[in-house]
Amino acid sequence: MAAGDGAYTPQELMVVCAARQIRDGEVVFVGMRLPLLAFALAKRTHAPSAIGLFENGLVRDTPSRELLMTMGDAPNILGAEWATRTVALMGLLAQGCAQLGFVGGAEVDRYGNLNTSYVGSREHPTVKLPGSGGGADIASLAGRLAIIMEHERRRFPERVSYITSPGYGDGGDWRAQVGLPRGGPAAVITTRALLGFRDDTHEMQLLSWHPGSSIEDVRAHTGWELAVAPEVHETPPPTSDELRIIRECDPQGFWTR
Amino acid sequence: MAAGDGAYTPQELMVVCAARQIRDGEVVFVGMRLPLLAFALAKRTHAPSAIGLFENGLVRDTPSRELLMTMGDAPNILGAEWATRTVALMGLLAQGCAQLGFVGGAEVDRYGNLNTSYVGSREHPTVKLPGSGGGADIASLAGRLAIIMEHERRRFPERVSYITSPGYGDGGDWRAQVGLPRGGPAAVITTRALLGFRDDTHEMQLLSWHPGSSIEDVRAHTGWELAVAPEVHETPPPTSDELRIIRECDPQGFWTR
Amino acid sequence: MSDKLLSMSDAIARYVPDGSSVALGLALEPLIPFAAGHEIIRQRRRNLTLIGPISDILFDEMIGAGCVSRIAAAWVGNVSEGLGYNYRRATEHQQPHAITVEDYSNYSVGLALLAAALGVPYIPMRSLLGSDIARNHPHLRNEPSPLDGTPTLLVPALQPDVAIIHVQRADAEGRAHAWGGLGICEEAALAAKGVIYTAEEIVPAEVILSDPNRVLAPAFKTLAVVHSPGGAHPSPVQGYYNRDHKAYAEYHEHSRTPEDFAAWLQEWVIDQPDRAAYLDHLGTERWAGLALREHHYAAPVDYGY
Amino acid sequence: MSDKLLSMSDAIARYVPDGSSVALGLALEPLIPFAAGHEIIRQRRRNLTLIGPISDILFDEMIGAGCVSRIAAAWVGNVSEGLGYNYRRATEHQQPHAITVEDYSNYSVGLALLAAALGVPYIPMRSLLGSDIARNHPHLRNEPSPLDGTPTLLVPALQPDVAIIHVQRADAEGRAHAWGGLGICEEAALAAKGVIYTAEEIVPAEVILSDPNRVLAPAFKTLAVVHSPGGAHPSPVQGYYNRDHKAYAEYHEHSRTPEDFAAWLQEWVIDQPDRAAYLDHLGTERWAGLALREHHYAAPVDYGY
Repeated sequence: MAAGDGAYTPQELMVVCAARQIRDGEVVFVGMRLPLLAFALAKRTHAPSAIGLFENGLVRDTPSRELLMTMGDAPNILGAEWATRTVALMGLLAQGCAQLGFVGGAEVDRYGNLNTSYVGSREHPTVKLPGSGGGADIASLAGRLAIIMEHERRRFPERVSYITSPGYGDGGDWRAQVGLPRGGPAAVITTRALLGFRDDTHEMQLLSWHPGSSIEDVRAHTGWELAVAPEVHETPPPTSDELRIIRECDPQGFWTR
Repeated sequence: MAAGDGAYTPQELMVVCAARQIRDGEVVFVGMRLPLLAFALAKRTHAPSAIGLFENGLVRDTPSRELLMTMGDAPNILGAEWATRTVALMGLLAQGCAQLGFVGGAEVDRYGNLNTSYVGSREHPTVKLPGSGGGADIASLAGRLAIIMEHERRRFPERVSYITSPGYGDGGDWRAQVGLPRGGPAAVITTRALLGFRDDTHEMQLLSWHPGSSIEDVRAHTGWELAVAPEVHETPPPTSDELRIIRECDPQGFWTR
Repeated sequence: MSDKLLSMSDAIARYVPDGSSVALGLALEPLIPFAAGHEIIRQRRRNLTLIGPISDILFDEMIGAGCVSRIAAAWVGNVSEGLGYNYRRATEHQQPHAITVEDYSNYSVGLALLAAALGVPYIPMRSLLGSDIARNHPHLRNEPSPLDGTPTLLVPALQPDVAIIHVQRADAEGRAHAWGGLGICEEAALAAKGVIYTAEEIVPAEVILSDPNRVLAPAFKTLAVVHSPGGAHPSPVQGYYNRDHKAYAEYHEHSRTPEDFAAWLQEWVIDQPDRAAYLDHLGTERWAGLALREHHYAAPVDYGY
Repeated sequence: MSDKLLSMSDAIARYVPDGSSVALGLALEPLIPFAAGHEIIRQRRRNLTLIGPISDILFDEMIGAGCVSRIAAAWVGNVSEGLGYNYRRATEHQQPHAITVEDYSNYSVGLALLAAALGVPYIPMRSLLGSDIARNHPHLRNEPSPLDGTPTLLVPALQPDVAIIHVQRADAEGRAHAWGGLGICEEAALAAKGVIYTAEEIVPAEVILSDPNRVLAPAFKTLAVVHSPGGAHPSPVQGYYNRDHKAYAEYHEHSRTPEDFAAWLQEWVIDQPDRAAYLDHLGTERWAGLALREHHYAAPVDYGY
């Protein structure tokens, strides 16, 4: 944020927050863009044994040698430890083999439900978004879900108009009621803050505001009366090691500037 | 049967009868032993475009270069046009892609039901047979079924004690009633005769007796009052070309002597 | 064995009639049969149902060209750039006309094709429970499992009329080798009534038969094989060429308005009679820039005995 | 990445406890992990459930040795010779003790493992309808399809505790290449809680990583990798050795009576501390007679970019 030696972009901080979600040895449904950089960062810092899954049917225990525009880019195939059918890969997710998954979204609500399909009504959308891809499967089936979002008020409505990827529905034990076998959002990593969910109600709550933001700023850009965790604090900034690694992975700043 | 130039074994005649079941261009679930030779014979005579399926996941449009003891023998892999998972292969059978399938059995009854599981009761079998393998799937799902049997009275009971591979149940439209999507036995090729099934009742009937046998002989070795088709006749013997090809495929007479 | 080699125009004319359901883009971002899609557009095919997992701009192009009346897919857009403008215009403003959207996720569209491939009526899954994808879908159906009463979502079998699959190499008899990220290619090839392969190379049958484990599907499912070098551009083909990221950015820029898109379509599709002309229009320098920089060969495998 | 290389005795001692459900013989006639099965017998494992499609004498050996309390399989016997005498004695005369038999067909046992691999509760099929396999089965269940009311047979997911898979080559980190006829190896590897690979060769990771499409399953499913050259004898390993047909005939002859079988077991299993000793006992001449006569290499595949 600040200029000088410690300067970093909001995206770089988000990558660091995302990497911190990955525990060593975990099998992680990676996705693209920032989570892909987070996977590379985690592998090179605290989680060297993490394994990455990709919905096109790839398993990697090393990040690709080059920055990717898509998970299907040729450098992501080379060095994969398994290149299989999407259905075989997603079956592992459905079995519960992935402890963590990342997804992005256009809108997220108070209970972590994501909309990547229809802004406005399904019949007469004001914006037709691309849809689920594998996101709804990851949200349904991963052990924990980490959501990556731009923090704007219009992207944080109290209730999304369309649930593409289920979070906690309307809270409480909704997931068990509808039959989802596990999971639910554990973290929402935004351009302003890191958020989590209360254990009981599963309502979103602010865990830490990013340097330059504040509790007030985060709440002002959230479309409901956002709860704040008792232990709320400022997000620790990236270390210089973390920044160095991120910049080695994305030297042009394609995803992080 | 007879000595001299035209001499042949019962197995050789059975191979010829089996080959005649294969129509050109058909996709055939081949199996092992005599049907495998029948497939090779048909390919080299009237059905050059027939395709062979094997339940270990193979598709072949040429017979293997060597005689096989099992479908998994290495010569059966070499030159296969597809070597896949059993489930993917059997899925094609389930879709209805195989016009014909071959199975053998220990017992077959009046309505073409096969037992390859338990002689006597399931709880206290007098003989435990190896079981279905893929036979019950082929009998359930192939377009037509050709059954290969030794013709002995004990192998032709009026009603099998255990239906491993469904034929026509107790006749009529039983297959449709139980939900089988298609198929049913079209031919029973035995050491004594070729038998078929009536279109309406689906009861087995004698179509032709093999040279050296007779209507009486066949009925004497069948465990119920066997019906006889109006057009019943003697089975045409193998031609010298057919015999030559069979003997090229099985020069030691491993399956045919 | 019959020779199934056809020109692209003959293959599309013969096997992709108006009203067909067509699965394509099945490997997700790579091996997208753009050349086939462009021929479908040139032949002015109408009322197609497009089936796929994600679609990286090809569906958007075909929607904008007016070929499509129905989409059964998990994601339609531009993977590296975001939204698909033609998809938006069709769904938001019925331009060039209205389309019906059947939303899937990647897993559920894969399972729908797998169910057809297995010859089973449906597969009961536990993904998407509670989502609006499940609630609004014309085919997905919430049912308790007869085994224990817990909720499941039944994914009915989906059988495309034809799957169009771009591969590295195929033989004239209808067998293909594909490698890299393959997505739901196999499920679609086995599920479809028939398959059209478009291939970088046509090779002797011995090449394909040398490695039967790598064959995608049996030849009796194959309708046609089309020699189409460069036929996946701008998507990548492992071992042949890389993704042309710039082309996706350009498409994004040049499809913002219907007028922009019409000009883009004229330039890149209508005015190019075939893929050779297209690659020529792309230019040798740009094409060379996508070429392999390194070879990485698979370790030898011996099928001998 | 952790090193998962273990000796056969350690792998079996650690990962195949009494009472386990064990899937093996998954490629049907080839790649049968006889060396692993013999080690299980030597370690006097008890109350195992054996899961497989057909089993070409290995299940019969293990039943005769008293390791097995339950069989979930499509076929148990001796493929080139016929019946399995130990299987008959166990089911007909409860010798050496009674076993429970859950009869499947090849398709249904494959679908049961596939359901577990897909994380779905069951797969509804139309095979076996009307059969006594369906009627007598403890798990298969006749239910009308909720889609149209037609009969289906639900095949519930079957998750083995461990799958033991013999392969041509594996690396120490737990990744394997297998080729040839593979039957239900993949379904079992993905369905099982963990996998033990026994391999003709242990190769550097680079060899396996050079061809990710040929890898059977991800390493995080792998419990152990065992170097076991000749470990599939008498079954064949494509590219390594042929089937020893004579061994199946000999086994048939020498398992007719419990006494015959006890002597056979003593000679070929109990008295051989490991596979090297077994092959030594087999004799170099007989082993050499099974060697490859011709190599047939797969056509090159380039993963470069």
